[in-house]
Order: sequence, then C-alpha cells, then structure tokens
Amino acid sequence: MNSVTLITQLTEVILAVVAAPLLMGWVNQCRAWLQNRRGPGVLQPYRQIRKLFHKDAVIAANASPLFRLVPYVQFAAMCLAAAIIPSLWTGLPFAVAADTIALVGLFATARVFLALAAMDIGTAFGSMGARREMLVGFLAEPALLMVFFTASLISHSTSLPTIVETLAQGRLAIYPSLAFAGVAFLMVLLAENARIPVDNPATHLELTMIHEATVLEYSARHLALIEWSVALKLFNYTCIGLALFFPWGLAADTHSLQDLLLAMPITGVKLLVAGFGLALIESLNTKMRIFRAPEFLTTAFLLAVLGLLVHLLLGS
Amino acid sequence: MTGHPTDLISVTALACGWLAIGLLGFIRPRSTGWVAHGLFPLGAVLGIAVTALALVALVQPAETLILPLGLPDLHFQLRLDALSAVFLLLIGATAAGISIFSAGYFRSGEGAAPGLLCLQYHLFLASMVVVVIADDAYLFMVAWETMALSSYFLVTTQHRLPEIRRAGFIYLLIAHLGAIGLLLCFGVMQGGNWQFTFEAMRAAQLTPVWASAAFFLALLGFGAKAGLVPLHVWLPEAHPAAPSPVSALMSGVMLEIAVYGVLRITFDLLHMQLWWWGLVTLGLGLFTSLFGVVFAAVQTDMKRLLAYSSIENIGIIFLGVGLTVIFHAFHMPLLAALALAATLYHCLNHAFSKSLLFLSTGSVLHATRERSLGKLGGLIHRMPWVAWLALVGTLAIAGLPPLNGFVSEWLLLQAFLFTPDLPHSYINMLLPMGAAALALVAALAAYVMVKFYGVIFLGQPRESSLSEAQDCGRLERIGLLWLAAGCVLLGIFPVPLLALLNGVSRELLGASLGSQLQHWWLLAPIAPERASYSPVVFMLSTVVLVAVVVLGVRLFYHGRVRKASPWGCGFPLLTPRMQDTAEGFGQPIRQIFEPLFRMRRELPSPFDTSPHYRVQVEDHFWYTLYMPIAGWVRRISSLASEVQQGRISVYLLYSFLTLVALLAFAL
Amino acid sequence: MPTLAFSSQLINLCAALLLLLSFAMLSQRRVLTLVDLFAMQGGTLFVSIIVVAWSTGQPHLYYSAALTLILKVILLPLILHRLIRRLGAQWESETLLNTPITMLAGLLLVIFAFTLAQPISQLANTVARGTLGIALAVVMLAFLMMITRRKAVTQVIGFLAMENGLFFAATSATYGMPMVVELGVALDVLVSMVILGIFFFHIREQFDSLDLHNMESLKED
Amino acid sequence: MELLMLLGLPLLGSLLLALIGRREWAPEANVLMSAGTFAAGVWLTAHVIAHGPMLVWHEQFFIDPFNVFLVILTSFIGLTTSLFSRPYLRTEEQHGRLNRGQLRLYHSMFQLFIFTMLLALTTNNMGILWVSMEAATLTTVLLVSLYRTPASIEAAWKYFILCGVGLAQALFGTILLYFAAEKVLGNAGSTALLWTHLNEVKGQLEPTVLSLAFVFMLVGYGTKVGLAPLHNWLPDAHAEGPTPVSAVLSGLLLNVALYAVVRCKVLVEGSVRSDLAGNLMMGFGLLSLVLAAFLLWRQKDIKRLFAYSSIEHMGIATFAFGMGGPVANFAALLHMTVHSLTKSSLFFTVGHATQKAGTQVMDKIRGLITSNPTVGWGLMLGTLAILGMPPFGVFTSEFLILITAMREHPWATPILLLGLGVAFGAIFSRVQAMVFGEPSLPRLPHPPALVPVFAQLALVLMLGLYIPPHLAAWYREAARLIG
Repeated sequence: MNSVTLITQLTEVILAVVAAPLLMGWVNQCRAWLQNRRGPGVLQPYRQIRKLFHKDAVIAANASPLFRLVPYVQFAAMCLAAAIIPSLWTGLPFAVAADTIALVGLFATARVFLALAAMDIGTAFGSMGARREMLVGFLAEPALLMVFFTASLISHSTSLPTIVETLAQGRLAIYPSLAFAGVAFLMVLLAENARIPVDNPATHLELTMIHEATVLEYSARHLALIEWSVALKLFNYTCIGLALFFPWGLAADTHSLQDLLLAMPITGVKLLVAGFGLALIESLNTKMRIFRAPEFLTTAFLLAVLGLLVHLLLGS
Repeated sequence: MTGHPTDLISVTALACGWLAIGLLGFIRPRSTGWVAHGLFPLGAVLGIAVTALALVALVQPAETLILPLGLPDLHFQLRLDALSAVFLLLIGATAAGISIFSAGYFRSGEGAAPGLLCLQYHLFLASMVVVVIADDAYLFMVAWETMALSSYFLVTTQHRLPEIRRAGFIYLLIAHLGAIGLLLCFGVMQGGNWQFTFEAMRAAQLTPVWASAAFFLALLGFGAKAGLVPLHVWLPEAHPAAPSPVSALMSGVMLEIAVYGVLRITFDLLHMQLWWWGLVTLGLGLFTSLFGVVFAAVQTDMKRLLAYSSIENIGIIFLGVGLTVIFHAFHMPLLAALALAATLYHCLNHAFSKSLLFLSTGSVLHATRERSLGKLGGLIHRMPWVAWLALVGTLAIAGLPPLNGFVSEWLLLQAFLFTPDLPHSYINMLLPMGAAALALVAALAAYVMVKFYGVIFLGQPRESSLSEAQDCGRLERIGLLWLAAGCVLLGIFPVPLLALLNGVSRELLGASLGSQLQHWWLLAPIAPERASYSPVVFMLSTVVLVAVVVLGVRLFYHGRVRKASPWGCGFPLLTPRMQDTAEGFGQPIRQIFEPLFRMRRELPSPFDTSPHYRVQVEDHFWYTLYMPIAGWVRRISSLASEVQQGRISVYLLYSFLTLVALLAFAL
Repeated sequence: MPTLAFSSQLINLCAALLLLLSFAMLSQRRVLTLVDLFAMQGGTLFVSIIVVAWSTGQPHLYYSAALTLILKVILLPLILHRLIRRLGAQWESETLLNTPITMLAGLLLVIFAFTLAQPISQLANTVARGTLGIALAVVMLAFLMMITRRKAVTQVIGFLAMENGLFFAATSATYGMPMVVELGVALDVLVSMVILGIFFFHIREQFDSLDLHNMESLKED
Repeated sequence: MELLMLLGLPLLGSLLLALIGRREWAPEANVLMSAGTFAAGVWLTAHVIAHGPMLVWHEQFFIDPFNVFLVILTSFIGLTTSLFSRPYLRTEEQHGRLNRGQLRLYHSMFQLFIFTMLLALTTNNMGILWVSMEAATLTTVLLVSLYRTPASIEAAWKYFILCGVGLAQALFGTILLYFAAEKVLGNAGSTALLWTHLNEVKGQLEPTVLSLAFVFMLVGYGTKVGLAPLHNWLPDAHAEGPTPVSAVLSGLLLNVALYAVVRCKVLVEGSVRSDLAGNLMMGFGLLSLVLAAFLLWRQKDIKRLFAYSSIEHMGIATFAFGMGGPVANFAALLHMTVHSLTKSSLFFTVGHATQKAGTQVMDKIRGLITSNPTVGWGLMLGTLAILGMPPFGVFTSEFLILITAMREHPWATPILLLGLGVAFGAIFSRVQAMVFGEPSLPRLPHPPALVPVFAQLALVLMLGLYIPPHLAAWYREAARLIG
C-alpha cells in the first residue's frame, strides 16, 4: 500500500465524516418539505453538534467510566466503518483488515457498547432502551449478514471493495437474488438507523422510543459525538446500499486522478437521491408499535435468506 | 515410535504431579492456608508447564509410550500427537488461571475440608490429561470415568442442599449413560480382531453400517458429556451447583474434552467419514446452539445463564465438527482444514472466556452471597477489577471483534460461504440456512451477554446489601487477568496459533492452511482477495481513533463535567427497582420463541392489592423425554416386586415350576 | 428279560408301595397319621434296601439299611410325635389346594416323572429298572405336598419324604452311594431335624402357632 | 499338611468357641483362628503355585488353581469379617440385642461355616461337596436366626426350607451323576464320585443322564447362588441376619455355590456335546440381573438393597461362566473376587451405619459423610465400586464380560447394559441420599473397625488398575481348567 492509496483512504474517511451530517440534514429537510414545512435547513446538524460541543457536560452521579468512554467508541467505530465502505472509490487498503463480516461485527460492537452505556445509569428508560436496541439488533444483524452473503456468493469474496468491483464490472447483469437482498437491506437500514417505521428519531415519547432512550443521559460533547456517529451511521448504511445495488461510477483504480474527481459528484448525486427516497419512505409510513418491530425485522431476515436461496437456485 | 518419548513422559509426570499435589492436601486437610496458598499455586505452575510442553509437542511428531499397568493383555498405552497437544494446551492454560484463582477463592469453613477439595480438584485435572493422552480403550474409559467421578464429588461439595444432591445425581447418571455408549462404541470399533488399542482400531476396516454405528454411539457418549441436546439437562443443574472454579473447569475444559473425543474417534480412529454424519452433527449442533442461547436469554440465575451459554457454544463447536466431516467426506481438504481450525479455535476461545466469566461470577458470589440476577447490579463501582475483566469475557463470548470469539465465528462463516462448491446439490441449498442460524445465534449471544453484564455490573444496586461488596483479592485478580489476557491475545494474534493448529489438520485431514498463513498479521485462510481479516490493524486503528477523538475534543473544546442525579424523564422518584429486571430483559425472547419453552406464569389481576408476578421457564425435554423413562422404570419395578410376595408356598412353587420346565427343556 | 427275578419283583413291589404311601401322605390331613405314614415309608425303604443288598450281595448296603431303620423308622417319627404332642399341632388347617385337585396334579407329576425316567431306566443294569422313575415321582410328590401344606410341621414331613425318595433312588438305582456320602447325608438329615425341632419352639414363641401364614411379612411392597 | 491345618483350624475353632464362647476374649479367639486359617490358606496357595495341583488323602481332596484362589479368598474374607464382627457384636451386646449365649453360638457357628466352605471347596468328592453345602446351610440358618426376632425366624425358616429343598434336588442330580458314572468307572466303591476321575472320563458319560443331572444340580446349587427365580430366600436372609453374616453370605456362600455349579458344568459340557449347560446358565444369569436390577428400585431397607445387588452380580458372573471361553471365565473369576471383596466391605460399612442409626431403613439414615466421614466415604466408594465405576476392579471384569458378550452373543449386550444402567440409578440415588445431606446420626461407643473396609477397597482399586502377573497367570490357568 503506497502513499497514494493511503491518501485516498484518508480523504475518503475524512470526506465521509464531514459529509455525514449534511446527509442527515438533507434527509430532514426533505421530510420537512414533504410535510409542507420549511425546515431548519440542511446545515442544522452542524449547528446542533457545534452547540453541544460548547456546553458543559452533565453526567449522572452514579455513572461509571464505561459510560463516558462509550461515545468515543461509537464515533471511532463509525469512522472505521467509513474506512471500509467504498463510498467514493474501491481502492481502500484498510478494507483488507476487515471484510463484510467484520463490518457487521463492528456495528454490533457499537450497539453493544451503546446498550451497556444505557444500562449503566440504571434508570428505567435507559435499561428499557437498551433492551429494545438489542432486540432490534439481534434480528437486524443476521439479516444484514445474509444480504452481504448474497453479494459475496455472487462475487466469491467477502471483502467489500472486491464485491463492489465485481458487481460494477458485471455489465448490467440482472441478479434477482440482489432484488430480495435489496428490499431486506432497506428494511435493515430503516431499523438500524432508528427511522420510521421502526423508531422515530424526532420523538421523546418514552413508551415508543428506542434509540433516544439509550442516549437520554448524555449531554454536551458526549451527545454531540453520539449525534455525529448516528449521522455517520446513516451515511455508512446509505453508502453500503449504493455500493451493493448501484455500484456504478465508483473509481476503480486510484491512480487516474480524473476518475477520483469524477467519482465525487456521482456519489453526491446518488446520495441526494437516496436521501430523498429515504425521506419519502419515512413520510409515507407511520411508526409501528414496538411489538411489531420483531415481525418487521423477521421479514427482513427471511427476505435476505430468500435472496440467498434464490441465488443458489438460479445460480445468479 | 520416534526415538525417546521425552515430552510424553514429562506430560505423564506432570499428571502424576497433579495427583501428588492432591494427595499432599491430606498432610493438613483442614488448614486452608496450606492447601490454598501452598498447593493450588503449585498446581498453577504445573499448569503452565503443561502449556509449555503442549506448545512444544504441537510441532513434533507423535510419541507413544506403554506403561506396565492395566489389564494383563492390554497394558496402558499412551500417545501424544498434535490433537492431544492442542487439548493439553487448553487444559494447561485454563487450569493455570483457574488454580491461581482458586488459591484465593477457597475460604475456610465452606463445605468439605480443603484437603479433600484439593484432592478431588487435582484428580480431576490429572484425569483430563490422561484422557487426552490415552491410546487404548480401557485406559480411556478409566480416565474418562475418573474425570466424571472427581467432578461429581466437586459438584456435590455443598451436599447439604437438596437441589445440589439432585444435580449431582442427574449429572452422574447421564455421565454413566454416556460411558455406556462409549463402551459400546469401542466394542463396535475393534472391528473383529478384539484389540482395544487405538492402534488396532485405526487399522480396523469397518463396513459403512458399523462405522456409522460407532460414530453415532460416540456422538451419544460424548454428547452426553458435552451437553448436546437432548442430553443437556444435567448442565444447567450441575454448573450452578458446583463451586465457581469447578464450574469454570467443567464448562471451560471438560466440555471441550468431550469434543476431543469426537474428533479423535471420527477423524483418527474411524477410517471413513460419511457426509451425512456431518449433516446430522451439524443439525444437532445448530439446534443445540439455538436452544442454548434462547434459554440463556430467559435465565434469572447468573450461573444457569452461563451454563446455557456453554450449551450454545458447544452447539457451535459441534456445528464446526459437522462442517469438517462434510468437507472431508467430499474430499475438500483445504476447506475441511478451515472448518477444523475454526472448531479447535472456538474450543480454545470458549475455554478461556467461559472460565473467565464463571470465575468472575464466583467473585461476585463471594462478595454478595447472591446468585439471582434480580438482586444484583451496580457492582462495577464496588468491584472494578472483576467488572472490567468480566467485560473482556463478555465481549469475547458475544463474539465481537477484535476479541477471540469473533475470530472463530469469522472462520466458521467463511467455511459456510464455501459450501456452494460442494458437489451435492441439496446440501448446498441447506447449509446457508446453517449460516443464517449461526448468525442469528451470534446476535442472540450478544443480547444475552448484554443482559448478563448489564444486570450484574451496571445500573444501580438492586439490594442495599450490595453496597458493602468487596472486590476480589490479589490471587483471584491474577487468575482473572491470566484468562482475560488469553482472550485478548487469541483475539489479536490468531495467525500464529492457527499455524500451530496446522499440525492437527495435517494429522487428521492430510491438509492444512499452512500456505495461507504467511503474513503474521493478516488472517486470509483461502486468499486475501477472497476474504481477509487483520485483528491487529483493526485493534490498533480503533485505539488510535478513540485516542485521536478524545484528544481532539479536549484540544478544540473543554473537558468540563458536572455531576447530577440522573434525569427520569420528569418522573419524580426513581428507585433501583425500576430498572429492567432479568425477567424483563428476557421477555421479548420469551415472546418470540414461545414454543421452545414450557412456561408457568402467575400474572397479577388488576384488582390485586399486593400484585405479584412470577414466570418459571422450564425445559420441554425434561417432561417429554426423561419423566416418561423414569415412569417406565417405576412401573416395571412395581411389576417385578410382585414376584417377591412373601409366601413360602409360592416360592416353592417357583422352584418347582423351574425344575419341571428345565427338565422338559432338557429332554 | 421275560420274567423278572424274584428280588426285582420285590423291589418293584416296594417301589409301588412307596408311591402309594406318598399319595396317601399327599391326601392325609391328620398330622400324627402323616407321621405314621412317613414311618411306614421309611419301613418300606428299609425293606427295599435289604432286598437289594441281599440280591446283589453288597455289604455296605446293610449299613445304610440299618441307618434307615434307626433314623427314618424309629428316631425321626419319635421326635416328631413328641414335638407334635408338645406343640399341640395335631390338625392341619385347610390345604391350599383341595384334595382332589392335589391328587390330579400328583397323577400328572407321576406321568411326567415316568416319561422323564424312561430313557434313563433303559440303561439301568440294576435289578430294578423302573425304580428311578418312581423315586423321582416320590420326590416330586413330596415337593407338591410341601407346596400345598400350610403348617410348618407338615412341610418338614414333606421335606423328609423327599429325602426318602432320594434314598430310594440312591440305593435301588445305583446300589447305594459311597459310604462316606451316605453317612454325611444321614448326619445332615439328623442335624437338620434337630435344628427344625428347635425352630418349632422359636416359631411357637414368636407366632404362638405353627401356621405359616404368620410368616409372610418379609416381602416387597 | 497345609490342608490339614486349613480344615482343622476352623473345626477346632468351632469346638473351642463352643466351649469358651462366653468368655470376654472370645471375639479375639475368633480373630486368631481366622488368622490361622488365612495363614494356612496362604501356605497352601504357595504350595500349589510352587508344585501345581495336588491330590491327597486317597484322592479325596483336590486342589487346583481354580479352587485354591477361592480358598484364599474365603479365608481372607473370613479373617476380615471376624475383625469386623469384634466391635460390631460388642456394640450389639451393649444395645442388648444379643446375649453371651448367642455370641457363643455365633462364634462357634461362624468357624463351622468357614470350615464347611473350605471343605466344599477343597473336596474332590461330589457327594462330600453336597454334604458340606447342606452343612453350610444348617450353620447359616442358625446364624441368620441369631436375633430370634419374628422377622429373623421367618427369614431363617424360608432360607432353610427353600435351600433344603433345592439341595435335595442337587442330591438327586448327584445320584444321577453317580448312576451315569458307575457305568464307566464301575461300581468300584468310592471313585465314581471323584471329580478328577469323572473329569477324565467325562467324554464317555451318558449324555441324557448327565443333562438331567445338570438340571437338578443347577436348580439345587443355583438356589444357593441366588439365581432368579430361585432367589427368594436371599434378600430376607441377608436383611434379617447379623451384618457379619450377611457379609459372609454374599462374600463366600454365593461364590462357593457358584463354584459347585461350575464344577458340574465342566463335567456336563464334556459329556453333552451341545452347549445346553452354557445356555441355561446364561439364561439364568440374565434373568437374575434384570429382575434384581428392577427390584432394586423398590427397596427401603439398605441390607435388602445390597442383597439384591448381590443377586445382580451373581447373575453377571453366572452369565459369564455360561458364555465360557478363556476371556469370559477369566472375567467371571475376577468378578467373583472383586464382588466378594467389595460387597463384604460394603456390608461392613452398612453394619456400622445401621448400628448408628438403629435402623436399616434408608430414609432414616442421612449425612453419614458429615457425622462419620470414614463410614460415609467407605460406603460411597464401595457403592461406586460395586456399580462398576472405573478405576475399581468391578469395572474391569464387567468391561471384559461386556466385550465378550458383544463378540459371542450380541443379542445379550443390550440386556446386560439395561440391567447395569437400571441398577446404577437405583443404588446410587439411595446411597447418595444416605451419605450426603444433613447428618442425623450420633457417634458410636466402639470405634468402627474400618481397616478391613479400606484394605479390601484398596485391593479392588488395585485390581482395576493393575493385575499382578502372578495373579493373572493363575486366573488364566483356572479359566483354562474350566474351559
């Protein structure tokens, strides 16, 4: 891995980290438009984070060091994920260190730490949130893994860049299995990023919230990091989706500069479209009861497995 | 027979050494100081020695030795090859940690005399070593049953409690059942020449039918010890009953010894492997793991929870065995080697992390005298050492990167990803289901572990008495540290160890991952572009990133912190009892997997003045399998007792009729 | 052989008598009469042994004849008489099987015994051929008697009758066992008789009756 | 000479103790006599090992490896039992369950019993064999009824009648044997019942007669072995007699009876070309094993429990002898040895336990391991040994028997395993409950004599791990003799 690839790797991560809140802002903006509101503008998340960073942190008296460590772990984990996921180009030296399975493991680690932190304070809501978070997780994770498996069975590899390259080169071959996988992935995405219909990021209504309940006790810089990593998570998932199902336009070799430069606007456009689509879905659906969530996720899991089977059956 | 079997002799000597230590306990059986601070550390040292020897033996050719003991025409045969070495490594390394912990753990005035415990404990260790190096059926059976017996006595240390007596009885009964299965298995495998050395069994040529019989008898015998469903019932009884170091030893080491037996018989002694054995094993393993993890999720006793989690891990291991058999049967040596490596690696992982967790529950038990999850909580403040070290074990069992549990699961999933290359169409339709189930199990394990750790160590203490809990002593810390270090190292440097494991796969399968492991830092079992994972880089970058972020935040902003009471969403008075209980945490699982359980509920009606709620989750197998058998025995015996009904005329009639019948028969 | 030698006829007569007596004992319910019958059986046995001894000129058979006379005709009946008087156990209570059926069973047994002894008596080169079968029959009838009776005393008498049958087999079929053995057997019989005598008193003092239905407490429940 | 000592000492002892049995030191005298007998046994054994089989006193006595190992076993267990009975009977006397007269009877009869056992083992004359078996019955009847309680009287009566009748059948069998033998050996007086002679000519003996003879002998001696369905006397006699008597009944009498059966089998197999004898023995063995195993579940009385376990193990040994062949016979002999050692030691511990508890009801005995660790551990280890747990010797013999069964008669294997499994569950569940748990018993006035227990268990343990070459060669020789 020479200096060039290293630089591209770093730029890719940094771009992701910087652009993540923007995507979040865009999605919220779109939702506002779809609901005939004016909306706070796409830069709102940045303001939010900046404001939080300046505040003094307030921490529950009986918080353990674990509690204060978690936001940093969250953020670090999401950055790592961004380093693995080919959002702009596929020449990612770091991707060697962690393939798709490791990626899923990474998300799981982040979730476990979040849940532990939520239980650390020992309020009713925290532990409830932790339980629900894990509940969503233990169904969503396998589904995500199965989606990756479908892709890697097609491309005979579990390393994400390789998968993407194979899929991109495949000159518009139709993969029915990927269709199933795609739907499953979309559902997982909604669940994992606490979007409607599984969860509602905008509410603090105790009985319905999942993700928010886990971070109730955080404030100031810790909350900022959490918010940021949440945005980054959404960004990562979107990029995974794009990479798996719309892999065209990612720069393959990292040496031709114009490829790299060309990749940015393409990805940008794709992200804008995806964000709008996400907002659209959220606006068209209503939040479901928490007890329905398992059914929703089981469906996702089954769809993913179905995709796998379809692939094995049709060999495509 | 390669030269002078120095390693083997020294291993035997070490086993005898453990035995000697046990006997030394009788010099001053009642003095805790002598036993705990004198003998147990010594035992730990021997454990380290065993580990070192095993590491040496892993790369050396097999050695054999014959002792002038045993049956007149079947002397004790010993053999030390790579497979034995791996499990010696497991025994030694784990035992070292557990012994040093026990040195601090055993207090005076608990159950039996410490000298006795010392004897039983070290007899247990020695017998496990002998099982691993035994090379004939008789010695194997002797060591195997000695292992069962010594562990039985250890389990029943607190024999004054009826449920512990019951647990011990069930344990020994099922162990005996398994032993009978093994006896039959060896009887089948001798293959006609009535030699009971493993040497002869290797040479024996069985027909597929008999080979299958042998395999499934072995599966029965070792499954009973490993806790394969439906022979698992003893496990959740015995593990909570035993003192924590013992449960650690049983769950962390003894179960893996059973796996050793399966591997030894399947790949070494039997000359053929049929693919459908693998399929059955794999199915059993999957069901066991799912069963185990789901039950673990609804437990309210921390040691029962861990016991069920052991069942889950055993399931995963047997799944690996099954996969290995399938690949081997279809002549895919490289993939078989991959699956085998995953299996062995998972054995090691489970040994370290599970014993770590059992030991930490032991410390918690000592500090709080409390086993039920409903009465713990917030211990991370009172006993930080235990809490932070237990966190390592928790994450490892949950199979999260970059710790060791993840490595073996990663390898297994990789192996699964190659099943489509199998020449058998509907297996490679089936196996992805396996992968899916494995993924589900792994995710559920994370759920369980969050419950375990969160309820015990995090949150607020649910009982006021917890506030005077003491952190564990120095020796215990050393033991925990040793095991935790094992977890981390196994997690971060898998490649060198896998390279060591190559010896085993070369010995059993005639193939190894050797060529695939040239970079010490990169785990790419098949090919880098196909799949790769580098825990070192992963770990380092995580640490670096966290550090960068922390520093960054400190640099650009400030580190000011105010303490305040937690925010209760405007709810005025929060009490510790409002935290999620263990039952609460298990509730979604109970709902989703309802048919797996047999539940007895006591739900309060809205009009209760003092509402109280109780859910008891039980095991279907107990009622559908074991109870009926017991019933049958009772019925037959009551029939038999009609024979002995007290009237001498009737007795005379018996002998008269017997006589007449025999005379008629003889004519 | 067309016509049996006189001695053989005598022995067969004795055999028939023995069989008859055992049937009589089987049906007899007065204990004292039972003892008398037993004594008569002993007498018949004695006669038969004398005949065998005389016809075959085996000296040691005379000793065993003497033994029989002393033991089975004189000593044991005496002891039994005194015991029964002392214990007041003259009457046998109801037998387990009523007499006709017992008889029928006895008959079947005799047939069985004969068929059983048939192949053996073919090889017998002794003066009397059928005796082994009869001896077997006597043993079995005694067995049957022990099964059907309810009193300790009668069971003992059955036991002794069985001994008689054995003795008869030993002497008539095989011209007597080696002397050592016969002495030993006789000794055993005597001793056992003594012990039984003691026993009757124990039983009496424990259960104040010799009825066996008191002794059915040891069993599996 | 050795033989004279061997047989003379116990006989002398019984007379002596009949005279001085009331003295304070009678138990010591008893021990002394038994020790002397044991010494004689060792001497005899040494002689046989040195010079091979011996035939003495007008061939009336015959010692070969087969019976000499039973001789030494018998004298050894006689010794340990006398050691055990010393404190045991003293305690009984203090509890007022026995008086001096009964003690005298006990001691004299004990010696006489040992004498009859040794006579039965060493004699060469099938008739004398029968006589001594009958005598053994008589002595043990007196021993069983020692307590004079209704139960003991009843048990003794049943024992007496059933075994008496049984032995009568055996006598008939002997007569038939003689009947067949004199055809071949001529009516030359006494030789026709000598086993050695019979063994030489067994090929010419009349098969039909011998098969009938065997049936009678099997039923006869089998009654004393305790083969189902002739076993009914056994549990009662064991449970109601004094514990030392139960120990010798299980440890010696059953062995000797089985020895008699095997002697007959050898003859019959030689004459009858079919394997009738073997099949019969195997059938009886399996039946006893299974029946006893299931009856074990119904037990409340601890001595009955172990009595049934004796039936079970005798069944196993009989089955093994029935199978025949070097390995099976070897295993059967080994099984006889370890069973007598283990079972007698078990009865010793049980004796102490019941004395402490003042009852034989298992539900009333709890927490032995706490109240009296040595007794508790003795009982626990002995039980595990008798259940065939490695590394104890019982496992060794059962292992060999099982593998032979698997080879020769695969159909029998599941039955054997069923029996063993059921018996395991039954015995272990009860013993565990007695050994563990909250203690319920006081301490004893006389310190229990547990040296025999642990000595015997140590022997059993050794046999499980290491069979000395001498012993092995000896067993092999015996197995070869049995054929």
